[in-house]
Amino acid sequence: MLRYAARRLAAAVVVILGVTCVTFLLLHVEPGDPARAILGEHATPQAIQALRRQWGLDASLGSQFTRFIGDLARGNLGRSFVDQTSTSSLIAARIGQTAALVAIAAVFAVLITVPLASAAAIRKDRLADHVVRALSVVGLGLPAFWFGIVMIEVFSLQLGLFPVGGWGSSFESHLRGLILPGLTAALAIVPVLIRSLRVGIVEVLEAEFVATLRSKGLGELRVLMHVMRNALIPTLTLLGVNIAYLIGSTVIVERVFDLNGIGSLLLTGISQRDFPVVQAVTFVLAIGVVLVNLATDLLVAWLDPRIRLG
Amino acid sequence: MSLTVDLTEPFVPTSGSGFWRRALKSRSLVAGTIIIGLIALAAVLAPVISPYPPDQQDLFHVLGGFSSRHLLGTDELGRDELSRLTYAARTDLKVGFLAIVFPFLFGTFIGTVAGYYGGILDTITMRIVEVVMAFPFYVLVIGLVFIVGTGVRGIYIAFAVADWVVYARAVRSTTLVVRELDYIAAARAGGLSDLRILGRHVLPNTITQGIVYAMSDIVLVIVAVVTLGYLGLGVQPPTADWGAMISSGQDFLTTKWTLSTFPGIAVAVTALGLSLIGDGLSDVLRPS
Amino acid sequence: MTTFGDRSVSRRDVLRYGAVGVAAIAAGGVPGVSSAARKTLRRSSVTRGGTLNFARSIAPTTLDPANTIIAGDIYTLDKIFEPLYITSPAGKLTPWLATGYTVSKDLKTYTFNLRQGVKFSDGKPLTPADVVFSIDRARTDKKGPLSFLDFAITSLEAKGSSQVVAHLSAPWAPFISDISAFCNSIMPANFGGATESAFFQNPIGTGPFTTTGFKPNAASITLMKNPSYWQAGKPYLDAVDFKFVDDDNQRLLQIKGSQVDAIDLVPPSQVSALKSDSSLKVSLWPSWQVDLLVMNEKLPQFADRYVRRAINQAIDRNALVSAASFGTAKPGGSFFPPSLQYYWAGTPTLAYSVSAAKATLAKSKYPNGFSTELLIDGGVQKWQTFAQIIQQQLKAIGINVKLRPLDHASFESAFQKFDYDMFIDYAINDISDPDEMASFELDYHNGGSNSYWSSYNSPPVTSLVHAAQSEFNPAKRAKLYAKIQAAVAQDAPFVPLDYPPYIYATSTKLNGFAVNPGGAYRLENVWLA
Amino acid sequence: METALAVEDLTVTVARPSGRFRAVDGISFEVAKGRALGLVGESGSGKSLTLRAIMSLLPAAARMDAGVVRLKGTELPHAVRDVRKALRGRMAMIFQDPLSALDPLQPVGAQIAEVPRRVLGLSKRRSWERAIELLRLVGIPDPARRARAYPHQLSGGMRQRVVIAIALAAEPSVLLCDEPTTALDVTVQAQVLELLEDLRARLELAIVFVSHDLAVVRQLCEDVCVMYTGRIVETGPTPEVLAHPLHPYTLGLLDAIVDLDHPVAAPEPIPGALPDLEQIPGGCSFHPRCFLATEECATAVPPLAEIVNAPPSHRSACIHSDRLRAG
Repeated sequence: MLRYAARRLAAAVVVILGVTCVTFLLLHVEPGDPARAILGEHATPQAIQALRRQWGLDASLGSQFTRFIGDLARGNLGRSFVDQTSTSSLIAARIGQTAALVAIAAVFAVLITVPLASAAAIRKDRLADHVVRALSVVGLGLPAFWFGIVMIEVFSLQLGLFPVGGWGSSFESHLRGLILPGLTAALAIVPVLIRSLRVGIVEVLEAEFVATLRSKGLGELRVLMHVMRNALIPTLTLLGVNIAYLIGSTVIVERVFDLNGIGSLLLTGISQRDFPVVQAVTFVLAIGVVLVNLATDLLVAWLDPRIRLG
Repeated sequence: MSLTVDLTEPFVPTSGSGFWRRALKSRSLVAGTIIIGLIALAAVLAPVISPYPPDQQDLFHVLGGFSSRHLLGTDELGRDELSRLTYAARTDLKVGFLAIVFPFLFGTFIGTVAGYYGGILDTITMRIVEVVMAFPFYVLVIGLVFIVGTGVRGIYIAFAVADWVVYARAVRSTTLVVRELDYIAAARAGGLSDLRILGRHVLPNTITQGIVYAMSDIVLVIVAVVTLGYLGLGVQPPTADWGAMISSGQDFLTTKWTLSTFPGIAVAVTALGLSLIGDGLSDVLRPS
Repeated sequence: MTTFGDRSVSRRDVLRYGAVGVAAIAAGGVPGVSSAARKTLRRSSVTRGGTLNFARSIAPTTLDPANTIIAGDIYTLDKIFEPLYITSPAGKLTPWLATGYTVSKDLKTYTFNLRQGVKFSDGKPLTPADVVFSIDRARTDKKGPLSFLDFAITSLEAKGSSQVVAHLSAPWAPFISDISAFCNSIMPANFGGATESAFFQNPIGTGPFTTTGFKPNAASITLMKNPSYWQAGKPYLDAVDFKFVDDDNQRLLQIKGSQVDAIDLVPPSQVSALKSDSSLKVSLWPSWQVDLLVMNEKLPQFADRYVRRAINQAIDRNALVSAASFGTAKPGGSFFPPSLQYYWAGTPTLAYSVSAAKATLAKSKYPNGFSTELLIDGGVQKWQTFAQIIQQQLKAIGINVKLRPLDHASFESAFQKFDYDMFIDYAINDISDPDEMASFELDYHNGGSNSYWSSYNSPPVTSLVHAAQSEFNPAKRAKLYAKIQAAVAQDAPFVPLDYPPYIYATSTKLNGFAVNPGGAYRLENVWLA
Repeated sequence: METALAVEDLTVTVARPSGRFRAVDGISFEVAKGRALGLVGESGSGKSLTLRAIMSLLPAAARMDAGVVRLKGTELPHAVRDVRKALRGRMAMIFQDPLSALDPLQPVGAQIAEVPRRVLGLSKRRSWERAIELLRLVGIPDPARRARAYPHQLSGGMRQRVVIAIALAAEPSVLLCDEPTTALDVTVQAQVLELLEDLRARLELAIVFVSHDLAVVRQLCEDVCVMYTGRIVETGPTPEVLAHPLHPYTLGLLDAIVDLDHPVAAPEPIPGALPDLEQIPGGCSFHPRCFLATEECATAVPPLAEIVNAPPSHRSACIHSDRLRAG
């Protein structure tokens, strides 16, 4: 396990380095440059040059990169052009909402996927299976924001069960306010998860050991417990692989539900052409993905003796 | 795209003899082809079958209901909804297909080469893939569209950068399996050049896997284009596109729900058709 | 010396147009000014306390009255700071921190009597020195976009314990109206000892509400009741929570879902749908607002008068209003809104005609048209609709328009940096005198905005604007403004698109809410049932 | 001799997109206590489905349409749930791939102990002790330590011993073996076979042993049934059948294996391939591949019948068996 963890950690470090380089380049591959983007098309060359100097964009790429890495090492993700505050403080103030949203969405995704995928797998090629598969195909083609709009219409406006948006001020209101967004974000990946997990459970069910369990004379419930434990591993792996997509979807979900997480910070940064904010949020989200992937891999390893002891 | 669909187990597709016989027997493949065929036909013939130009406004007859003049009514600018739907099919199918051309070709090529040669080339490629995959898909696409500019061009560039990694990863794992097959080993032992083996024996096998994935990928691309349209970063007005139609129709959800529902249904049906083709193809190509 | 309590004489025109507006709206079954005003008077059963949740479209970036013209800032800071006069919901100038004034015979010296017993939110009394400090600050700050309003003032002095004297360089007709502008709001002299930036983070004013720890572009801001407010027993509310939601739809959802008690900028398309909701009240308020398509004359194509005229002729404003305002607005003609004093109904505007537009364009340097960009505030549904219509209509004369939607803050900063080809925005006359709008939109050098960032600069028009400023005779002034409107209609620096009302949706629990034609609403009379 | 297991007229159909097809077509056999019966055929001949039908472990697409299974003379019920209950402690099964036959996430001891614990209702401690006893019984050295190992940590042979231990945990009288040695190395195969032989003798087990490998069957089984397209085409005492095959298919199978003791000729494959379920030829289903086939063969399904000049226990479903006898 330790050796596996060390290897996995080393790979994660390499990916984080790559992520850092890509994020840095994000600011520099721009056709034209951020200074022009901020000042507008009719700005004078002098003004642009002055702004470039102010942001250190006139230095060589190498020295800019060194400075970027140095700043990162000190936890400094840059200063917002618009708000003139540090991007790390902007992110820190909002990351809680996004993290809570992702967590709730992941829980919902599992709660929806596992029963549906199990039902489809157990009743393979029967009506339940066809219904679940058809739903997941159609679901794949429906954009997340569409789910969000429909859910606001139904659950908030018609039934009045949940707020139409916003974060609220108490823990209870946070929770209530996150249910619909969490569900929406979850539904964005549920079709994929169902399709994959169904295949996974079918494989487990068709695995010889299930026949062994039955031939042992165990009750069906007991057999199902074994199956579930085995299906948990591909579920977790899948969730880990798709967490990036889930995190990406929260950007849109935050917009639909008027949440002030770092997803909406990203969109604001983009519409205000606030490069440091865009850069910092992209970086933080990518690091988040790497860390979540690492965590799920380690969790799976811990659950699976084949990796843990292998 | 960083959504991972059923790609965990690589399979070695079979092609050649019997493909068409089995293809015709696959109900999902036939159904999917008919659905997409009809939509594509409507898209291609849009200028012929649409009763009105898609951007012709009739400002004195906005939000009109179903009528013989406007079968599906008119939108908030008095434009014919049916005409816009068919023209939007043109836009979205075109953008969907074109956006995956580069990822498909490049990803399949890179995945095949990395899987076939292995070693340092493979390691480096896979690390790059992991780095790209670390960026949440929408974050990467939104960021790239922001950098290169909104509109169709931005979408193409964003997908070119973000989407090839999925093909590369899936095709690589297939290649790892194919590489070990007896006939490939025999071909190598027989002194055939790598180029010839790759071109004649490996690629024909891996490319089918790419095609299968491409079907569900087009769905995801269309959904992404639609989502970008919702964020105002997608296809720019007045070009008709289902995403922009859904998001502008959202303003009239309570008064004229059909405005955002019809394009929504169009996306769902297209998705259904493409998924059926994808499922059918993988059944047909996967040896039983 | 003549004493004026209130210059209600010159308000008659406004009231007439206001009444027309109200009548038109009342015909549509929407509560207008009069019924709301009546409600305010019925005070017997006022409920005190509670927090008003108000979702607004634009977040404030500053609370400094002298350094903004942005709605998000103005409608926040005017709850904290107050001027000597204000404009009532009926459009009347009303004595506020002053109780009245006297004016010298040469019309160049005004003496204001300050209201007794007014205290700042820190409990300190209002003094003449505070008034002198505040207005001096507003008029001498050259960066202040509305400092031109105080152009005529040469000096201010405190007189005794309750009077302030203003000396003008020349007779200045809009003077009291200018004094009522939010930029001339009163704050403690020398910021009460604080630094300027610290003061505007924790502002102290005489208004009904206060706030602490202000941050620009926050998602929300809470205003607390000012316990020292000079109107005894007011405000009724304990607090106001402004939430800033730039997306039209999300704002609508929040009021429909009862998450807030009021929203602003209701899209016209939603008015009829919202009216069917019995828990809501939709109100349309007559405005001194005109929506403009502004063209950047720094660019050669828009410097060409034929191009601007062709664009004016190519845009069918009747169709635009029919499609986009759902019967709430009137099609644009003069750049003055009809409700504004000295609006001239007979202004010779350029009529819609595609063939005439083509003919005009043919005379320009761009006979075959050109490609250009239209900048809009992408969060507002109405602008998106307008933009798409304009895009389509200009295509008919060979002008290809690409839309450039930005979020509100970027949109504002883009056109203020002249980073645009064309943009659509609204212009509101904040005060009762039309001089503000005339100067702001036409006086390139002294209007504070280079003619609404269009760079339109016509010396004859500018001198007419200046003449109107010192003309006290209403009939003569009306003639001057008629000439101005005619000249502008022919020069066509803008396309006045429509004259919309302010549209608010409020919960039925909300009482006493009223908006003045300048777009400002006061909250000390508001209570939640 | 006491009959431990009897199967009569067992029929299994499989659902395909184009309809239901017979994969096992009315087969019957019986096994006595302490004896082993081999079920031989190519993969796809229906032999594994036969075992799974008996255990009621059929995959979702397959269904047992007819047939009676008797355990010591008692007919098993038809409902799946009831069958499983009725089988407890009486019949068990072992599988081809011991790795996939074991739950990868549980230590092997726990997987064995689960049977005494859940099925026999023993205490937790007693169950664990029983698991270790069973591991010792199947010849695993150091059983107390191995009980804590996970399947992937054991060798193939060890795993198959564990699978056998699980099967024996409920003390069954009948053991169904589905190609239990196919996935193993040759040397390990031999050890496992020895173990099975030894257990059969000690525990008086009746064994049904499915294999495509005639050599393995010859070693373990007194009797053999040869299956083709879901039917038994020949049955009889193993030495007799192998020495004097009375069905051309059996002959083909024998020709196809290399006889290491008498390497006289290269193995000769049967021409053609096992037909797909959906395209089983009419009449004797082997006739298109058969060197003896006549027109008559294509008209009717030949019954499994006693053959003149052969022992009565040796029966064949070939109308031309006399020509094999002669030749």
